[in-house]
Amino acid sequence: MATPIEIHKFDTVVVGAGGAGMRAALEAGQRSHTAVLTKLYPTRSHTGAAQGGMCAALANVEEDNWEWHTFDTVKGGDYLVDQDAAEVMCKEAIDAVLDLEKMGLPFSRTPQGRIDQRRFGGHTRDHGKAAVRRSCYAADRTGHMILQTLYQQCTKHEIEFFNEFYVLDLVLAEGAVAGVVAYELATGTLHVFQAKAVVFATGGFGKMYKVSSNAHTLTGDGPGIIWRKGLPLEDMEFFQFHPTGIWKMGILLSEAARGEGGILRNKDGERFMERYAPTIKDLAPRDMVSRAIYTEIRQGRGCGPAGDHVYLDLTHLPPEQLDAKLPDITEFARTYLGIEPYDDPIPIQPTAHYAMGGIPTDLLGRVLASTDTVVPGLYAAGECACVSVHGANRLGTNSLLDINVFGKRSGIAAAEYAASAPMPELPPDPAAYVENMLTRLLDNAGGESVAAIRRDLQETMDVNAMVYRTEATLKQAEVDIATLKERYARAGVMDKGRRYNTDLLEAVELGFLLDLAQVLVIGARARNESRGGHFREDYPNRDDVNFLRHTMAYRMGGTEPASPTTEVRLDYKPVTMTRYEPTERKY
Amino acid sequence: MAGSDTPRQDDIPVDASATGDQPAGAADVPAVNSVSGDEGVGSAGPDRAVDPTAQDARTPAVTVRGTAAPSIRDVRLKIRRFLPEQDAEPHWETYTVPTEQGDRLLDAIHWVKWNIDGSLTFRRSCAHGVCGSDAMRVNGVNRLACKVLTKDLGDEVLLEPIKGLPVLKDLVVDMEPFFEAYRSVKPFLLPSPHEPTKERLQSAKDRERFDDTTKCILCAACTTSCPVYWSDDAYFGPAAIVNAHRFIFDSRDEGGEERLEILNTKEGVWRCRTTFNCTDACPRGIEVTKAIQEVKRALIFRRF
Amino acid sequence: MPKAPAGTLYRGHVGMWSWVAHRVTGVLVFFFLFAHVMDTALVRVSPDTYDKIVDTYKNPVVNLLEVGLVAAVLFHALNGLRIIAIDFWRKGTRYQRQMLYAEVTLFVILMVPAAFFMLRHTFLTLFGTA
Amino acid sequence: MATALEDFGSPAIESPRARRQRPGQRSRTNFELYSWIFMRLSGVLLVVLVLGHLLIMNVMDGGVQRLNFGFVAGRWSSPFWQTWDLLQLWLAELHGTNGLRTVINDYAERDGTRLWLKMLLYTSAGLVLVLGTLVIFTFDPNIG
Ligand SMILES: Cc1cc2nc3c(=O)[nH]c(=O)nc-3n(C[C@H](O)[C@H](O)[C@H](O)COP(=O)(O)OP(=O)(O)OC[C@H]3O[C@@H](n4cnc5c(N)ncnc54)[C@H](O)[C@@H]3O)c2cc1C
Ligand code: HEM
Ligand code: SF4
Ligand code: F3S
Ligand code: FES
Repeated sequence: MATPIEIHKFDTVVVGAGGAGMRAALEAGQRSHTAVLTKLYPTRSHTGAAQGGMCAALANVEEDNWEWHTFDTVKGGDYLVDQDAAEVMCKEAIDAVLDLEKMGLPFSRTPQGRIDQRRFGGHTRDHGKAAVRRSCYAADRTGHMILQTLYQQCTKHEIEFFNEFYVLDLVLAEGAVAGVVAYELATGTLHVFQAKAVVFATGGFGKMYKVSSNAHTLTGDGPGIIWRKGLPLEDMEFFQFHPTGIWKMGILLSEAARGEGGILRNKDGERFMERYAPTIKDLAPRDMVSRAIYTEIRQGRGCGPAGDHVYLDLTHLPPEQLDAKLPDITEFARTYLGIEPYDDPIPIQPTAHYAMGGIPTDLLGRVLASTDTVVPGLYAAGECACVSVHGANRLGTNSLLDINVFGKRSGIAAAEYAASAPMPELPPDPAAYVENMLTRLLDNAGGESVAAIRRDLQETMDVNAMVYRTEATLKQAEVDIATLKERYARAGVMDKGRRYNTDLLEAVELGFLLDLAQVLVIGARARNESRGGHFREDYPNRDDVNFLRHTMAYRMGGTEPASPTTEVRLDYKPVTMTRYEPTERKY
Repeated sequence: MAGSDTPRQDDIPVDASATGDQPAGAADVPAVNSVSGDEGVGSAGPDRAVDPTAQDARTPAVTVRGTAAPSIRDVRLKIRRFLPEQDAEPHWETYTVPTEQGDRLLDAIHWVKWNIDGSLTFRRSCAHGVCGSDAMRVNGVNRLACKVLTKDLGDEVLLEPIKGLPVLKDLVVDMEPFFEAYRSVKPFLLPSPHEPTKERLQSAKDRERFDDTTKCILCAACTTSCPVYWSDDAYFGPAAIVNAHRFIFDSRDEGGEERLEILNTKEGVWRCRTTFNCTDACPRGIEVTKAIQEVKRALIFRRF
Repeated sequence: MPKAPAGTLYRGHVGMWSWVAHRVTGVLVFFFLFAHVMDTALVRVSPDTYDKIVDTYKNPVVNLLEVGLVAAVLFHALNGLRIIAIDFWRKGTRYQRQMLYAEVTLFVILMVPAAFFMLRHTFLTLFGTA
Repeated sequence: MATALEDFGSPAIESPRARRQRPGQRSRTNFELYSWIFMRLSGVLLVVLVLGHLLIMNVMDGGVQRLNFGFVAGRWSSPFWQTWDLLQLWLAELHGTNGLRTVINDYAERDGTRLWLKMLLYTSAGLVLVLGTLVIFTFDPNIG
């Protein structure tokens, strides 16, 4: 297709305007000529959906320190966490929160006027003695406030945004960054952004699952692009399933609900978490609670006619507390279920929530080309990246922290790199790959429907690669994905227009999801152990001898989007240990 | 708070048919003949609606309301379509969509896109009312498609783009004028130069003062429901004022005076005619008109 | 450029319609005021011209219009007071609907006797026995 | 960013109305504020003046039926009624004019139209005020 192509030149290009992207842009924008490309208006990013809070050992309400926070993070991540990264994050957490306050974030306050803090799953005092109040919050809209505050600051600093620009490819020249290729939704024009440094901050990919707390737009574009470039992805098999999604819909009811005293109950009204985590009960880490819920359901103690969910009970909490601390999630229950949480328990089930894995980076956000080399000029931060501070299971509130700490770090690092590097030459025809991909989808008359393939993908992922996995189910998922990829090769779009062709973009996004689903499933099949969010019924125990290491997946062959011939080669990377030796994870 | 005090969104007019066609270009002084029937004060919003299982407040916990087996019902979506590359003018198109008990309107629209016509275009992301992508006119009033359940709508549902911004394609409008108004009220903290090393203190009461307006998700439902904005887009519009309010009443901010000056102009707060469409439209339940009035009063009394 | 599409009316709630009515009545009354000052100015010209004009007011059709005028002014006045209450009373925005319902009730209560007195003469001359 | 939609030669729906420029921070006056307050103040006074006027003139004692030159002559011989009517005239006319100014600002899209309508409005307001004041003050009950 004779697409008009426009060329732009910037020092730094940030891809994505969620929390991580804007935090990076704020730093990069004040140091270098920076553009932010985002497929959504910045305030539509899914960071805005985060509810519960952002952890930092401020010790505003009770004794706390960053070392305890580090320990909790490492233990919560089932010891797959790179401990140097966790230390950095937990140490810088305090400034990250104070930075946000200085930017104007309206935190909820203590009676003394300081930033208030509350309990959250897995966060404890003195290495697991008791739950600690560590999560800084703004009612149950912490993510919304972070997103808005960062956008406000970007407005103040006149950061240059390119809204509704879909980045679809990364341009590399001689192994280093040369820019990105973006598709402008409003016109259908392709744009090449020539740049010295690129920061990916495109968020997660929870839309490969059906029951998911993720937005429709969370389709893993960043990791998908990286993958197609032949760069590795790390720990993709670790995906977090949040225990309390609204039954069937997946809409999240924050852990803050349990932090405020909410209780999970089975059909007999029993507080079943007492059996699984006697010390911190309902505030155990997410992977444990999700498994506990499914165990209850499987053993016939689920609620409802089909026995396929359990209850989140808030009825014993005073209505004033719900109104003050959890206004949004009580409203979700009212709006989407017609339930009054003052009087009735809310039906919930685990929901696909967070990708622990993603684009491997070092502590500065530099993207790894292999276990020990980096791609010059390429950075990643936020949910699309894997530093790895979350290991096998992310603790609640550590992601909002992650995006702030590593968003900032990567923004600074990228701009500093850009300051010293020369402007790279663009290779000939930099947009050719994207042009081919789009032309194929527009011209394809193969008759396969994108929506149907996506639905089938989500179906198989929910059934075969969710909370409980076995060799057999993962094998099944792998076969299904292979078939879906073949169908995808014949998939076309109905809308042939140029402007606002969201039909076309949904097809492209599905391609990314298929690629990433394959990596996830293959990584999970090879990991014959249970650790954090990855639970294998056929290998129910953690195996530190063979698997205390990060998975690094590389693409072999099949350069086409979601090519059926792509093979995945797995390699492993050691976990960085500094202070803590792996022990059994009990709560 | 969520009980009787806070105004909740009223029910969307259930029947689409009563809405009369408006002559093109007519001044927006609508004839007073299609006032929707239901004006129950503080009515409880969608959750009050027809759900046979929702009647008894003391239902035992095991059969929670709203979780009854899915019921299938056909809904006709009458959508105002406009494909810029094909159509000279917008036209109405009707699609019949099977829906289940808990379906959102957004699910029904997706169903059309995914099963009937992929060219149907709209914005959406979060699907649960927190990102502000999918404001549209539903049976004549602004709503987020992901925050209305089809069971609360009639058998025919009218869908149009929000009013007052240029339509680019189907339900997609140009948001640039909206964000431009937002930017022009300096929507960011202008702190005092003497920053403490730790956090600034703010009493819970001071924090509460501007809580309502921090909830804004910039969905534009309010601004595009405002009769003044329809006829004059130089008016800043309620959303911009809400975001100015959020800082004017923040005890940590020093730029209140500056923002008040900006809003003290011909196109500022004085333009608001207290029609309350914005308050009725806001999906976050923000008392928009109240915020605007507080800004007006602040201008008059210059104390906050 | 294609024409702007024929859309539908915005189905705003009572707040919007009361504003529409306020504006319409305000404009109507303004035009009446213009006419009224003009006709009253005739008293400067000559008593006869004035009386002649005023006499034309004394027929049933104008009498009805007059009721309309009083209704318009009354509604505008009451709603104006409601707007002022919304402006200056802190809880005004929250109770705007209740105030509107009260206003409409008061309007009816006042308009019925007013219309009765104003139309009595017309009734009497048209059908009357007196 | 300006997106060059025109490049594709396909139509976009015309803007719902001509884009207007926001004057920015040009006018640092309190004119709109004072006019807003004036609307409320005059409104409150008008409730008494206009409703009183209507009550007396249109409702009580047969209303318009008893109106004639003599009636008017009788009324304006009293300074009380003179003041009343003068106040009412000025407040109502200024209130109404200011109200109509808003209405014109809302609906007249082109600057030219706006200017013309407002000229017309202010001229008519001037006329009414001058004429009305003249009538009330220079009224001569004896010309008949
Ligand atoms: C419902 C929910 C609740 C949560 N609650 C919490 C919590 O309480 N505490 C906590 O710590 N964490 C929480 N999380 C996790 C956390 O919110 C997210 O992991 C985090 O916000 C991700 O931020 P991000 O900046 O990486 O990505 P996002 O905010 O998702 O932003 C992604 C950005 O990338 C852009 N983008 C994507 N693809 C492209 C492309 N191809 N081209 C251009 N731009 C692109 C998008 O436009 C968007 O701007 C929650 C998550 C969910 C879903
Ligand atoms: C009788 C007592 C009256 C009261 C209490 C009153 C009150 C008000 C108020 C408060 C407003 C401002 C509305 C707003 O800002 O949204 C207003 C507007 C207006 N008034 Fe009056 N008014 C009265 C009489 C009159 C009269 C006699 C006239 C005609 C000359 C008039 C004409 C108007 C007009 C044209 C507007 C503008 C309407 C608009 O912008 O929508 N009013 N009135
Ligand atoms: S005030 Fe409400 S309606 Fe207006 S933009 Fe904000 S959230 Fe949307
Ligand atoms: S709709 Fe408009 S007129 Fe005022 S009350 Fe809201 S801004
Ligand atoms: S899709 Fe996010 S608000 Fe509706």
